[in-house]
Amino acid sequence: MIDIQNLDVWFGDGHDRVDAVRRATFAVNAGESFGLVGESGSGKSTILRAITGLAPTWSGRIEIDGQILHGKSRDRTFYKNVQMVFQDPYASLHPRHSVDQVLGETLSLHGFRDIDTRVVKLLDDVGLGTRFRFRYPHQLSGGQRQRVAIARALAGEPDILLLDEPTSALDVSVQAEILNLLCDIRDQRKLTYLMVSHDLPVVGHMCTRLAVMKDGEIVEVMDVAQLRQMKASHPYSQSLLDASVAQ
Amino acid sequence: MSDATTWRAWLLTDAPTSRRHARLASFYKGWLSLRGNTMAMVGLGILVGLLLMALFAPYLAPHDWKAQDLGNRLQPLGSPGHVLGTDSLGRDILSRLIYGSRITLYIVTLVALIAPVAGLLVGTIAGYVGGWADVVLMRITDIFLAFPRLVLALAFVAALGAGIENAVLAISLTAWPPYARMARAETLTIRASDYISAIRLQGAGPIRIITRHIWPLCISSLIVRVTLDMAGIILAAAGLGFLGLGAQPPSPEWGAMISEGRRFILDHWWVATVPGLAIFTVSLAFNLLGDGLRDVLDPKDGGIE
Amino acid sequence: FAETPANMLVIANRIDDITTLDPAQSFEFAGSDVIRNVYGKLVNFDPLNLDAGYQPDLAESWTVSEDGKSITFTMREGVKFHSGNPVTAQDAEFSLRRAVILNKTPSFILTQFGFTAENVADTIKADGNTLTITTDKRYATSFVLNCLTATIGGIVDMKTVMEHDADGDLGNAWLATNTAGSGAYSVQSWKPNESVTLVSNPDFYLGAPAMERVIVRHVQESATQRLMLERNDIDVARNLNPEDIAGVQTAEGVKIEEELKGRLMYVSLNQKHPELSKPEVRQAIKYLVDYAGMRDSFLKGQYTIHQNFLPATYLGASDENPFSLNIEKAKELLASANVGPFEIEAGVREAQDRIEIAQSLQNTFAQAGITLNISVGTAKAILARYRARDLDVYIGAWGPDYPDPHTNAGTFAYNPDNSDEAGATGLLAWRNAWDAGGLTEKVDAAVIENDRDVRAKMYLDIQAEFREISPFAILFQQIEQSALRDNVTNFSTGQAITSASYWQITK
Amino acid sequence: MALSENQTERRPRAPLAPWLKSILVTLSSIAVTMLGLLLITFIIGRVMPIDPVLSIAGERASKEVYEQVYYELGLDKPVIVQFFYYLSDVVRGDFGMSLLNARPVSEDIRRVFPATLELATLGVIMGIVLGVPLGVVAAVRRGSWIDQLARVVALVGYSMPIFWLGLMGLLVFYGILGWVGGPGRLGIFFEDIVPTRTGMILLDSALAGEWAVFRDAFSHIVLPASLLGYYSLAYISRMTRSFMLEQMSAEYVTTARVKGMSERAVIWGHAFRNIRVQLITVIALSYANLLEGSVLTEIIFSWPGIGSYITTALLSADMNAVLGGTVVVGLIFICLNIFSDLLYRVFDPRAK
Amino acid sequence: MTLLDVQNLWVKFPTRQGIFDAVRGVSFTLGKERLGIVGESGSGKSMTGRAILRLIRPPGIVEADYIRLEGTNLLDLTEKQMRAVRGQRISMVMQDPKFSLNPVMRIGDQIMEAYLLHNRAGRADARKKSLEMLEAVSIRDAERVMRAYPHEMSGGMGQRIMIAMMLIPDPKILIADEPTSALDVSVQRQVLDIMDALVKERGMGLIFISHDLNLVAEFCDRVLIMYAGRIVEVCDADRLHDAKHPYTRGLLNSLPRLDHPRDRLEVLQRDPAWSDAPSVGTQE
Ligand SMILES: Nc1ncnc2c1ncn2[C@@H]1O[C@H](COP(=O)(O)OP(=O)(O)OP(=O)(O)O)[C@@H](O)[C@H]1O
Ligand SMILES: Nc1ncnc2c1ncn2[C@@H]1O[C@H](COP(=O)(O)OP(=O)(O)OP(=O)(O)O)[C@@H](O)[C@H]1O
Ligand SMILES: [Mg+2]
Ligand SMILES: [Mg+2]
Repeated sequence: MIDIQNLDVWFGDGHDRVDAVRRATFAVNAGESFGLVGESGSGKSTILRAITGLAPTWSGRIEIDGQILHGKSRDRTFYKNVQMVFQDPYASLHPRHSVDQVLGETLSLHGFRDIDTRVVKLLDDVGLGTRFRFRYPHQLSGGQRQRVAIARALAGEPDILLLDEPTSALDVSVQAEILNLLCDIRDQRKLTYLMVSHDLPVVGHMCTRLAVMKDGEIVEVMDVAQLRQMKASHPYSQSLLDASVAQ
Repeated sequence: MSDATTWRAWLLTDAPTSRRHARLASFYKGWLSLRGNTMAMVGLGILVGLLLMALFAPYLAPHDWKAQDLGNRLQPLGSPGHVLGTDSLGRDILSRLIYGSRITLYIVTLVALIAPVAGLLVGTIAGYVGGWADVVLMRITDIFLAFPRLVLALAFVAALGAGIENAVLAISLTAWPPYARMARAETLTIRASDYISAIRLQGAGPIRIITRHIWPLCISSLIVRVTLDMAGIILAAAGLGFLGLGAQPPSPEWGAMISEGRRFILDHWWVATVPGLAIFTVSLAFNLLGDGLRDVLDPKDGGIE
Repeated sequence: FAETPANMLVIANRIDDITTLDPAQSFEFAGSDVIRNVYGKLVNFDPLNLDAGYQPDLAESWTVSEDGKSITFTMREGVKFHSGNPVTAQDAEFSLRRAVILNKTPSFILTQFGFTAENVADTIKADGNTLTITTDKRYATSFVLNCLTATIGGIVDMKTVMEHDADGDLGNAWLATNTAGSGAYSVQSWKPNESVTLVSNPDFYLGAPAMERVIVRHVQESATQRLMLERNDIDVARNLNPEDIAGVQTAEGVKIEEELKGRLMYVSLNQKHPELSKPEVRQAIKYLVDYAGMRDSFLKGQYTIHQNFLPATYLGASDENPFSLNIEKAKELLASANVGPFEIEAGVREAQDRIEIAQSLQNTFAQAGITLNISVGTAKAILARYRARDLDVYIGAWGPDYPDPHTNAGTFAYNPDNSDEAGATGLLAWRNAWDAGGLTEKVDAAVIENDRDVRAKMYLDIQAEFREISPFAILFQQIEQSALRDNVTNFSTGQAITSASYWQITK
Repeated sequence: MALSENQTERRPRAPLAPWLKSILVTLSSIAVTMLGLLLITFIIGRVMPIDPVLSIAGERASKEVYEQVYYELGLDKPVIVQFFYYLSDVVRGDFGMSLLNARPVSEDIRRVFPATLELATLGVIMGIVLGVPLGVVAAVRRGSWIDQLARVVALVGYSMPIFWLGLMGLLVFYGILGWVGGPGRLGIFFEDIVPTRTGMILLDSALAGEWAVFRDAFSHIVLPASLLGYYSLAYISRMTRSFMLEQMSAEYVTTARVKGMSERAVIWGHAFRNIRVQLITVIALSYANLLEGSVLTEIIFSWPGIGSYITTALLSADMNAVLGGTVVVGLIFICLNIFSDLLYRVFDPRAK
Repeated sequence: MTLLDVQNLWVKFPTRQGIFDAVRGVSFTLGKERLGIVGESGSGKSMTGRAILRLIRPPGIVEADYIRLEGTNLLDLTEKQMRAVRGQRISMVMQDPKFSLNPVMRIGDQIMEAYLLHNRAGRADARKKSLEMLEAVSIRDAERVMRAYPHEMSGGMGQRIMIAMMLIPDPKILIADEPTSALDVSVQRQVLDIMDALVKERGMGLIFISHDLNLVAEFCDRVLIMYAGRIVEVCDADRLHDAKHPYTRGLLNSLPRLDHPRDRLEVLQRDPAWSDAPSVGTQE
């Protein structure tokens, strides 16, 4: 489903150049949930942004659902196929658009006609209900906002969801709700997840395989069994594991 | 429970039931916080008064605003029949003031419709598109900013001929660059935000993003700025009038009235002072309202949470 | 804040119109004031007795040839330029030739006598102590001599000027900011829009002036001038408006002096406009002016009603002022021409008094069904339209160029070719597309008439006809009201015929 | 105009030879801006219905004289050619001759600009000295009577026609009270006593040690400068207030309080430090606006400054003078911009 | 022995909808121990901390029967006396180091300032002290850090600098408001270790605010659990996992765990009765 090979992403050029991702290679199968972990600034988000065309410059090979991507432009089928949920629910909703506007606009961009019924259904799907339909972001809690963001991502009925630390800005109690929601819709819609997080237990809960990143490089790809057994082959991954479990 | 309280509750709900409800509720909350600001309400009151005055000018004005009476010129304040006295041609100052409010409103509205919109357009395009468009547009903005303002306005008026419309155009021409800069700076921060990335991921094009997503966010700070600049605008028109290039006689434009009256300022001070005070009051009102609106609209100051 | 020093005169005036100090080029009021005090002329006026007409100045005497075409001037002996060079006939010859050759704007004052760059070698000739000028035909001697009293007649110091000749410009560039004359003063400094400082010439042939320094300060606002005068910071305020005059009159130690000036305020009607070209309409409009109302209100003290193109005090000036506000009569006239309500545009420059005149006209015109739309613009912009025959109505002022009746006759009532191609932009009749209704020949005849009384009569006749048929409604003649500290005596701004002079002033 | 918004535009740039690159970028942007400025001024000069020939030849010029001047001015050449002539002159520092007073424009500007500079500098100093503390206090005591007072004071400055204030000030302080010198830069007595070095009389007289002249010059400048000062005070205090409000709610201010600092130290030692940068931009802008010349103030006070110079020139179609003045004003504007940028780099460690 | 004794603390904010109580009648005491305060976002943890230092600005209102610091009621002190308390006797590490350091001042100056405010000492002395303090919080290149500006520091370093700055006047009590939540797991550890060492060495009282139950359980001696401005439960840290209150239990269970894989996470079911119940007092 997602096949990434030798991906380099950098910002700026010449002496300004920051190599955010170097020679990243991994693949995600259809229906699988794949995690990307690593410390802050290791380039996790950047990989997602490169896939979606939000990163300015990259090289290597990105293949999504058999399609090879080029440059920054993506076509309509890509947007229908691949959607992203952002890290910070407070920043990912337009402060002056109501929930209804957000979802309605997205639906019309994807060419749907029966917008009203779909908005209602989407809200139901993410467990919000129509009570929230006409609220503005400032009238929503963090968890509710994240649900709206997920509903927006689901509007185009994508196959692949890119999740950029979807719960790191949320409370533990709300985190559980969102993670459950994500599991539910994955099962309902047969989605493929590529999920970024720095929280190993969360990745362990959600994913089947994961890649550990450090300084822009993938140091190790392992599966969740290895994770639970705390058996990492790379010393960095091991230290990461130790730190999370020590609590 | 009385009707009023239910209305209030309906408007203050955090679970609106329809689009209209949501919009009304958010307006109402803004209104409430504006209402809490006494100074802003004073400003608003003055402006509403101005509006009413302009609307009902024919009923309010005690005299014909252009009726001359050379034998009865330069009457002092409080003279019989002419509460605010008469001007150099013996016209009733109060009546002229009342009719002049129409022109003042006209100037203010027109400039407010042109300059910020032009600035918004240039600024958001420059900010969002970036690259060459940005460089070119910002250079143009810089040029207009660095240009002596009065020269630009005078040249423009001189080229098109004196008159209120041209004065307004000229003022707008000099007023847009700051708005463009502001809109651009704001666009730059908005552009990088997640919600813009999100809508781009839905396949939205640049025009849609600029008009539907960026403009609504720039507009609030723009409105605040415009109301704060209103005083400047009225005074700029007055300044052009002072140089004889604003409204054409016998139009009772307040700036023109001051410049007519300034010849008598030492002996018949009210002729220039009365319209001066009118300008002062109105610009003060705009300023007060602008300050209040800032509190309501500017998210940074924590108006709307 | 003490008074100004006893040997110093400080004048507040608007001097932003000075563009050059070269007498061959200067053509503005403030510039003429300066040049009058710096340069001697062949003939000139006595500021203490202006009514006497031109008097010998650098020329001691003159004779007119029999055919009336040549005038020979004998130069005064012993007069020196500020440089110390003696004033000679050669200097006079050089100065007049120079003015003709340079051909700057005011040159028509000389070239109307047939002088050209090619013929000056013959027509303007010095011989020893005398200078002879020869005109192309016979003109009234008074006309020629009056023209020589104009600014352009200033005699410059040839030697000094030619030392500063640049690329054959006859010192034009240098003289623009420097002076080389023989008058009572020389210019010490001229800071544009700020001040002109004159210092006295102790060797002035009429005696050293009492005022050793004269400073003319540019002060734009009337109110400001008034405050300065009241605070004793200046001796003379020249641009006070009627209200400030009225206000300052009561101030201690201030007096007001009035002089009739040559400047006329007029309204002209473009004859290209179909309605305005009708004689009845032209006549009606002359009855639609509230002459007395304006004079007694916002123009109070600064203008007097005057309805003829020759300013009072000029040869042949008429004091007939037959028109007054008469709406009924105007309506009758309009009705008799079958003219219904119509709309016209008036151009006026951005000066308060003119705008007020325009508004008063607007008011009275409206009572007879004529809508007057006022376009205010900068002087240059309005003039450009006027010169292009593009305005329906022009409300403006006209001042004579030299103290001879021909100066105004030759522009108001003179238009040999009324076609657009003629481009006679210098003629007011042409600017209003008026063919002058046969007055052109009469003006031509008057200018060569040598009998003073006959000539005067001729001008009176021309004006009588002009009043009735012309598209010009002459409204007012200016009175200059200067406010002075009361210790200033003998102040003169030159009345209608010349400019201000300072050498006779005492304090 | 709040340039505070510009922060985002000034993200630190290249670590690679950053000074070289930024100098190049700055220079080229100045050049482009200047060129645009010249071009527009030039176009304005051409499209205006004010006829430069008329201003030289005068109203009564005959057709021949008119045409002669027309050719002398090179107006028969194509506009592009005229522009390039002009450009090459300007590059050589030659703004041409003023059509109106027959002097080199550069000489005129050397005369009028110091007058404006003197006035604007004094004005802006007054504006800063009073406006900044006023703004800070208003922000700190937000909503108190002192805030309201500061607001009204500032808004009166914002909205009062400057010529009205000017004439009234003149009437009261000069006409009635006689506390200050009248219009003009110097009393008649003191004219031409000190040699012109900088063109700023206060400075010149101080340099020459002529304290009587200095006092007189000061008595003349104090009223117009206060007027301009009041105007910039209004703007500066409003901006200071809003900058301070933003800073006072920042976390680091609480941190400073946690340390046990006194309120005054918190305000001036911490919060104020953070608004210096924004304030500099505002002050520079306000200064630039004053340097543009306040035409009306200059007219009322007979102050021979660049504002009234340009305006007079414009009204009489003296295009060389207008162009020259505009270029100078534009250059100053740009220089101040760069200067405030530089200070920005000095004061804000994040900008490196 | 009791360092701090808070009785019936209320923090109120007037809003358009009426008075909003951010903290409602909280009472607790603090000895020379590590006291954890946990709760979900918005439960009033930070406000409690700030209220103790009287840092709530108008229009916010602080009410309490008393807030006693070693016997003196802080509410009775003048603002001037309060300044002597702040920093010197009670210090607070703010939630987010990124915004809590003055961006345009050198770090050294900011730390030295904290020292000089409460000690009559020369700059050289203050400098020496600051360097020591930086080293105490395991900053390696202390000299360089002194000269640096906050934006040149990583989040972890910033947090450590904050701690150093707040400890330099040697306070009796340190309030640490989520000192580690902005940090990476690996850095988090280091910071905790440092604080732990300092508390032990200096005998300070520590109020540790966090929303991470597991972390608090491990690190603190005693834990207050806050919900909607109230303390719903108090327990010893090592017995946290036996906590009875459904809210506490819910928080504990909602966490995914590497060692206990589950299909679904438990979701907290909020009971309105929780927020109406009175605060659990801790008078000893
Ligand atoms: N627009 C940009 N310009 C320059 N550098 C950037 C830009 N965006 C990101 N970077 C750099 O790229 C690197 C990787 O950033 P990225 O956001 O992918 O990290 P991350 O692993 O998602 O971290 P976090 O957990 O903090 O979200 C970082 O060093 C960052 O500084
Ligand atoms: N100025 C204020 N006006 C009104 N309400 C406020 C104000 N400041 C804080 N609050 C409210 O007080 C409550 C407690 O806030 P507090 O910052 O103590 O939460 P917290 O427990 O620290 O949360 P977090 O974990 O997010 O830091 C919140 O509901 C907040 O919305
Ligand atoms: Mg990230
Ligand atoms: Mg908190």
